[in-house]
Amino acid sequence: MRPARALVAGAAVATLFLTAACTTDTPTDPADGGGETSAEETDGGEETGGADSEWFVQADYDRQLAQREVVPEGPGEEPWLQAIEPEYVDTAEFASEGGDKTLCFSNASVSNPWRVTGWITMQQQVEVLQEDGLIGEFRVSDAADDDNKQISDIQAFVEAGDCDAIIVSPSTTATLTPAVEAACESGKPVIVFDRGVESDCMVTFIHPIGGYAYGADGAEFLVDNLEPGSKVLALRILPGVDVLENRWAAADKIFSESELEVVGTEFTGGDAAAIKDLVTQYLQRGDVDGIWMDAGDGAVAAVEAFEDAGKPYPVFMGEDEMSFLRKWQDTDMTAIGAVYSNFQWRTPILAAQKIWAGEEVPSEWVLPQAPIEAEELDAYLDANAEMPSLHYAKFGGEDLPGFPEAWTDR
Amino acid sequence: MSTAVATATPTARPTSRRRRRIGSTEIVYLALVGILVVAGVLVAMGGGNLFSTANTAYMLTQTSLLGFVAIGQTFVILCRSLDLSVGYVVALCSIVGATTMAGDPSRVWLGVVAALAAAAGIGLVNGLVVTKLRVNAFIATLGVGLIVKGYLDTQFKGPAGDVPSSFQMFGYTRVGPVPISTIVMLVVAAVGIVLLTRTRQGYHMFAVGGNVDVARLSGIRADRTVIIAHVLCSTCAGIAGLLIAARFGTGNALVYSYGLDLDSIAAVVLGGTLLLGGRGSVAGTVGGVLILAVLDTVFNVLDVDPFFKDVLRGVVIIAAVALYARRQIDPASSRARFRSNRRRDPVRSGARPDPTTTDGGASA
Amino acid sequence: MTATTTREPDAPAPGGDRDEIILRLRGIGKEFFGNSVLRDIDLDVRAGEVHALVGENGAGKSTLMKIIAGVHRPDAGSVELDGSAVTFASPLAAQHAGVSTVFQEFNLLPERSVAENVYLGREPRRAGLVDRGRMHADTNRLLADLGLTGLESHQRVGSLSVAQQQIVEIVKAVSYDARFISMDEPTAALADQEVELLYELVRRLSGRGVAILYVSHRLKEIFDLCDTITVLKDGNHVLTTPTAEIDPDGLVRTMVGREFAGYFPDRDPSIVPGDVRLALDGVGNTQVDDVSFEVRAGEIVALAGLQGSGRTEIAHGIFGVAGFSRGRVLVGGRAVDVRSPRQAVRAGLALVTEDRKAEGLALGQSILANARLVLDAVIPRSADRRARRIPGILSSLELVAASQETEVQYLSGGNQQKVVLAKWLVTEPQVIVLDEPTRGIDVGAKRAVYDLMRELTANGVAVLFISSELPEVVAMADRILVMRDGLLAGQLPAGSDEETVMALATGAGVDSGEHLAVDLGAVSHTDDLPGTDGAGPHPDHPSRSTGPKEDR
Amino acid sequence: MTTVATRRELPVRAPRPSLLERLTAGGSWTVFALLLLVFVLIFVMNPSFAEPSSLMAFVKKAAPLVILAIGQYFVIVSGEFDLSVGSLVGAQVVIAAKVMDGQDELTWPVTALMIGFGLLVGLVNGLVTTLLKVPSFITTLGMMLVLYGAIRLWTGGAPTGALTEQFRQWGRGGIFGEPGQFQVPYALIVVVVLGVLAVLLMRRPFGRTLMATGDNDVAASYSGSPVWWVRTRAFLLSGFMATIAGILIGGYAGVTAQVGEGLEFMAITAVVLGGVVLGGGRGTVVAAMAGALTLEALFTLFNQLGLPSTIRPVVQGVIIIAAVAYAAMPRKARRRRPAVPPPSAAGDAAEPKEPAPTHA
Repeated sequence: MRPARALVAGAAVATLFLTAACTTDTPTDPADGGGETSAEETDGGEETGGADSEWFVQADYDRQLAQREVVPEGPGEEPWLQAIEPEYVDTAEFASEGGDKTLCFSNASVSNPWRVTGWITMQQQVEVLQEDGLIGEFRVSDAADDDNKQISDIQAFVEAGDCDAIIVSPSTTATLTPAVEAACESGKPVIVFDRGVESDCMVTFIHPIGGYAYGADGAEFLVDNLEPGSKVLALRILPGVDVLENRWAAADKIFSESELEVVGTEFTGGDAAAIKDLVTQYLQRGDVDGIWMDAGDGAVAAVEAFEDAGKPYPVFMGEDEMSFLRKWQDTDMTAIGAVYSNFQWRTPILAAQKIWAGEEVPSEWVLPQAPIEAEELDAYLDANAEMPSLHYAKFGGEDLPGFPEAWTDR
Repeated sequence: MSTAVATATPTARPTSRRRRRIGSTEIVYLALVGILVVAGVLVAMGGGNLFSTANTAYMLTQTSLLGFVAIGQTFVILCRSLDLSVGYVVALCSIVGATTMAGDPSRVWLGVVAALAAAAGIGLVNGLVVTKLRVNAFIATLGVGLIVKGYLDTQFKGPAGDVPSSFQMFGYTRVGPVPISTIVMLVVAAVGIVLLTRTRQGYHMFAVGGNVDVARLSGIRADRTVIIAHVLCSTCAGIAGLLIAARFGTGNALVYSYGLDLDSIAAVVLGGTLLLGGRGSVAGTVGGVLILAVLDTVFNVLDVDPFFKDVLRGVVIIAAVALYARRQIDPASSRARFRSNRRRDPVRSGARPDPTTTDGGASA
Repeated sequence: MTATTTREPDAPAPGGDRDEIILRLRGIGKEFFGNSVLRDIDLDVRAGEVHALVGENGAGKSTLMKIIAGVHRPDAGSVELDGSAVTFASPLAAQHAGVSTVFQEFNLLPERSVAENVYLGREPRRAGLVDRGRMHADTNRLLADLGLTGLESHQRVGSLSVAQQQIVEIVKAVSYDARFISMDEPTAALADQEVELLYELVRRLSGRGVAILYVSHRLKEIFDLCDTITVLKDGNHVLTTPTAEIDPDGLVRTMVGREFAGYFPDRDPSIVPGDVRLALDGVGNTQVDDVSFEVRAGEIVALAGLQGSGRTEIAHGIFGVAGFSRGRVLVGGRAVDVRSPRQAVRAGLALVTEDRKAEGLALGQSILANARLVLDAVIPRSADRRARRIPGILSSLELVAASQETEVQYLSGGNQQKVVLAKWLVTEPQVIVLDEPTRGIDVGAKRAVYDLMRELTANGVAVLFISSELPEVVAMADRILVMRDGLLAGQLPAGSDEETVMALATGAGVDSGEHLAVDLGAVSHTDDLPGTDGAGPHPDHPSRSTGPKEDR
Repeated sequence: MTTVATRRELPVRAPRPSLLERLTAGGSWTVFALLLLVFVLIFVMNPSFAEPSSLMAFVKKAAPLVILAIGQYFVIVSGEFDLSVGSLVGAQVVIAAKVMDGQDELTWPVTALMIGFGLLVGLVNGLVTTLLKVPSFITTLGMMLVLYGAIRLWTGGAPTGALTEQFRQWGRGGIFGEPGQFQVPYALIVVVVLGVLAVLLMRRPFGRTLMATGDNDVAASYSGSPVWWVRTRAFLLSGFMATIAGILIGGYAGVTAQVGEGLEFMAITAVVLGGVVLGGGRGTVVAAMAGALTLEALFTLFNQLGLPSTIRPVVQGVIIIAAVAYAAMPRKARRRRPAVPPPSAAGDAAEPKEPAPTHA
């Protein structure tokens, strides 16, 4: 066997010589910054990230919490066009006459309801611009959560060369950086939204305030509404996704500075059955007074666990997902619907419009992100009355022509 | 699964030069060509060009990752084993590689070695559990996969490590439309072909997969062969992990969710290798991978709904294997046809060779 | 070396060291779990000698072979190779020492070529890579040396005939430069015309000075082929004699301790064939053509012929395994279109297949489960009710096992066959097709089968009896149909002699003289279970009693 | 087999083996021991788990997997695989939600529709595997992809609609007593009923034929068993059980996008944990159910231990391998199974004491 294994190894080696030899379109080394923010090894004992993990960056935390208070610039009735503390960049270089533009969009996936909702909104926005004749072709590659495929997708857009703008919704921050930078170098305007990349080469990076704010909204609500010493259970989807890790990091920080006791932090994979089972078991071992979730998926299952166990409703942090909002209304519990603004899916399209028009856009386009509080609940329920249960209240598509059919009957 | 696969037993292998029938591998490539033609036409009708540099590059890039894994998978499947842990190995190796390199170009080699070593280690464990503990490969590799997953989830939160640009070339450089990674994949494939058709080890893999008792009787260390196959399989997955690292510029634990395990098995079977071992080829596997990649590209170019892709993939895989099964039913004799899906085929497959149990039962 | 010389028993042919003793066993004894299965066995096998090892079921042949092959270690005595004592750690070690054993099961990979099989595990290499050119060249040379022109190193073993596969086995053994080869029933799987090929090979080998230990139940072969005969009985060495100094009857007496006469149950004159139960009318498919015959109630019709002459194909056609594409099949006078065994069973047919293990039994399941299988599969509704008869049937067949829950894989061949028979008897078929029902089972079980056939006819069942063993064909059948090349070659009345049958089967009796020698296989073709040889009456092991005593 | 049986009548049952023998015989006892052990540990960790209501909560959670295990058992024992159950469960829940969309009057019609769909999927799996001779591993893998994609294609990516309370009762509710207090969950009743039916079915002719087919399909077909139809029925049963599991899961936790993911591997693991041999012909349905319970109990134990959830896969993997390895450990040579699928009766019986599995 030895020869054969040697051969394999040899192949790998040979490879690398080849690699070294060839000309390359590798993006510039993202080492700077890359190293820091991307996770290094953490010691095995500490398993759930949190405030003292590499996911917590004090500065970002402080900035985001502050941004919640800032009054955003822009039209109030169109939050997807608002921007917080924008630093505008000139886009004259990309300005071009005429319509019938080719807009290319590399989507991480539509593998969860939040993305599905946003994706519909985006398509509706595109249709509007297609009506206007501004956009000719809207070319989409869906990577189905496969970073590797998304890299290829972006490369393909660059190769094709006929994209008038490239929108990227990265599936993972660190891993997409090289590809996005390659896209930037192609000279086409690149728009990144939702999750970011470790680079500022794109024209604009569109995102709501962010994970820290999201996590803090819920955590602060729990702190305010629970007696000191109350027990809080934190339900998380999965480790390793920066957006989610930031949410927990912020919450963890706030909890650790509060009187509340975090009885557990569990990863549920967003699976309702798992969530219900976990909560049920915690209830068997003792009371749980508050639930913090890093995403709304399956929130209802958690609530039901309390019902089925015959326990009083906890103070609950959910999301602006309709199923939860409706449950919230039915049970009239003390709750908050944290929001990771879904309407951000409109913004990239409109940003492209501006860029083509040569209008300046914020280099980092921070969209407002405000949780749904009890008093706003009914309003949002009415506004989304017909919407399916896995729809997100702050999807911001009410004024689009396709409303509501596009969202109701998919 | 067992019996249905066995239908293949009575087909001619390319090994018989005289009155050689067209082998599975040829079929695979014929299918590939067919698909390319159809796809090319479809894309052309859509006003595109499937064979544009961009699309070709895309297509080939898609082959590299799955290619490495599937080539490795071929070895274990040939040995009548199976590896469901490859996805986790890829993830692990992307991280091991990236963290070892830690952005320092001078540590690239170290990273490569470390990653491949880690991979080989896991392959060794797989092999030992399967052979020494006699755990069904399905469960064994599933379990080992879970263990690796647990380690990854615990130790690494998402992306880790930093790959110097010199090594990122492995992921991005292209010679014409052909990515380096694809070339490397083909090199590995070539090595695999040599291994299987020109080395004793390869011969022994066919033997162990064909009939482990015959292999033992001929002095082949069956366990060792299976273990080596698993080591090779994981090592290939390790190379895939390095490719991931090179393309991501960092390692990423979540790679294990890409479904490489089942995809690779599908590709191998698509490539005409028997799921029950004893017959198959790396060349076929590469063909299978190419077929899947072409489909991916076409779906992409034609902007097919991502979910519809899954449907089509599923259908294509089943259909293809069904076609193989068709032609693998031996027309030679009606009895063979009837017996085709038997598990122990006495004489014709030289079954039951345990020397210690020679009974008077005459074979017919 | 030619046939004539091999037939000179006492005076081995001229030529150097032909008397040199290659393998010498002295006082070999072997016990399994306290009961000895071999006692003080001496055996000398000389260069160029073909040495027959015969004995009844449980006599210890297999154990002895396995000791020689290095599978077992002797508890007592010594094995000497070329005068120096040896102990083989494994069959492989023995092979490398020049002592090869050709077991009954083929140790071949059907997917691989002849060369790859012959050199499996020791492929010639150049620069670390397998030297395929040399491997094939060597194989072809070897084949040429042995005068095997029909074979070619590139052929895929799976595409070869059974005989050719058997020969590849032997070639493989030879390729280890074997000085000593023991063969366990090498012809068991071969049709008579194929046997000649093997004879030729064996003679060439002995001609090259290879010592051959030849285990067979077919006395004809023994007398055709062997120079010396050693008889084992119940683990003891009974006799070693030059072939010329003993005749078949004497040999059978020494090994069986029983006269040949009166071995088959007599025909019961009171049974007169009734209505036609099964009629084939010009049936044919890819394998056979234009076959027409009838089987009446209470009649045993034998279907004789060489292997591959289409006998089994007829059975499979009738039973819908591989149905006929032409002609009609009538069961009980009604034309039936049987497309599957299921329909066949429904039509009142039963088929005891020739390949017990592969086609007859679910080895991992219990005796009861197997005996119920047809009922469960075809008539589930009344299965439970009708299954109540099974215990009675099993005991009437004198099946021997610890309990109904015993998995059939732990039964002897004879008892397994009884399970198969029970499985069909419980369905009360009108017509039963027996394909080689006595193959590979011991004397006692064979007798049980013969008795059963008579009993069936007494109950008005029509029996179609396929067999390669002429004595039983001649002794049991009311009529004998002979197949040749997929066609019905002719029909013979009861009591026709074997010569006539064979002549018809081989076609105009071309060199049928070869086949005239009486074949007592029917008597002595016993079931050599290693378990039987090995474990003896070990508690964990029922098949002991399938020994010679069973039919007393 | 304890005596040289020369008597004429066969005893119906083998003489009772010694306790030790029974304890160490076969794979399936391992699972019961493990199950017991895990439960004891849980009780020690958390006595409140022993309370009826806690146990019932556990049952609700475990029921779907147990039922999936039953279905998977039929397929595996017949010598096949069903990888499609996971996405079938998911599909069923989504279908239910979308079609009934919270309208009570649709509850029963939709339930019927789901069962129909489940059977249809099973039928396709079965026919493709048996008639088109596609290895079931591939068939069901393809089906898995098809279902996954088709359902999302149909619902535009995220489940829509809602389940009716009435529908959800099956997985959520129970009889006797109020929600919140002790209740006997419907899930428990469903499991018990299906379990008993499964056991009975395996004692019926169909069960025996299924078993024999998994052991040696050629012999089975020569005995008049319609192998293709026997196996297809196994897949039909699997599809049916997956549907029931879907109904229970949907009832238990409602609709989410992820529902059902990974269940196929859980189910197969459970069955194998129960000592059922991949490749067919061996194992009991009760053991398979016990395997499922053990798996669920393990997860509960992990919680009780407060085991970091990221480490759980490690423990799970180790335990599964260990359990199967133990069951595969050669006690008697004949107990051995080849380490790679499919386990054939062939191979390792090497001891001379081994009664020769006679073979042609």
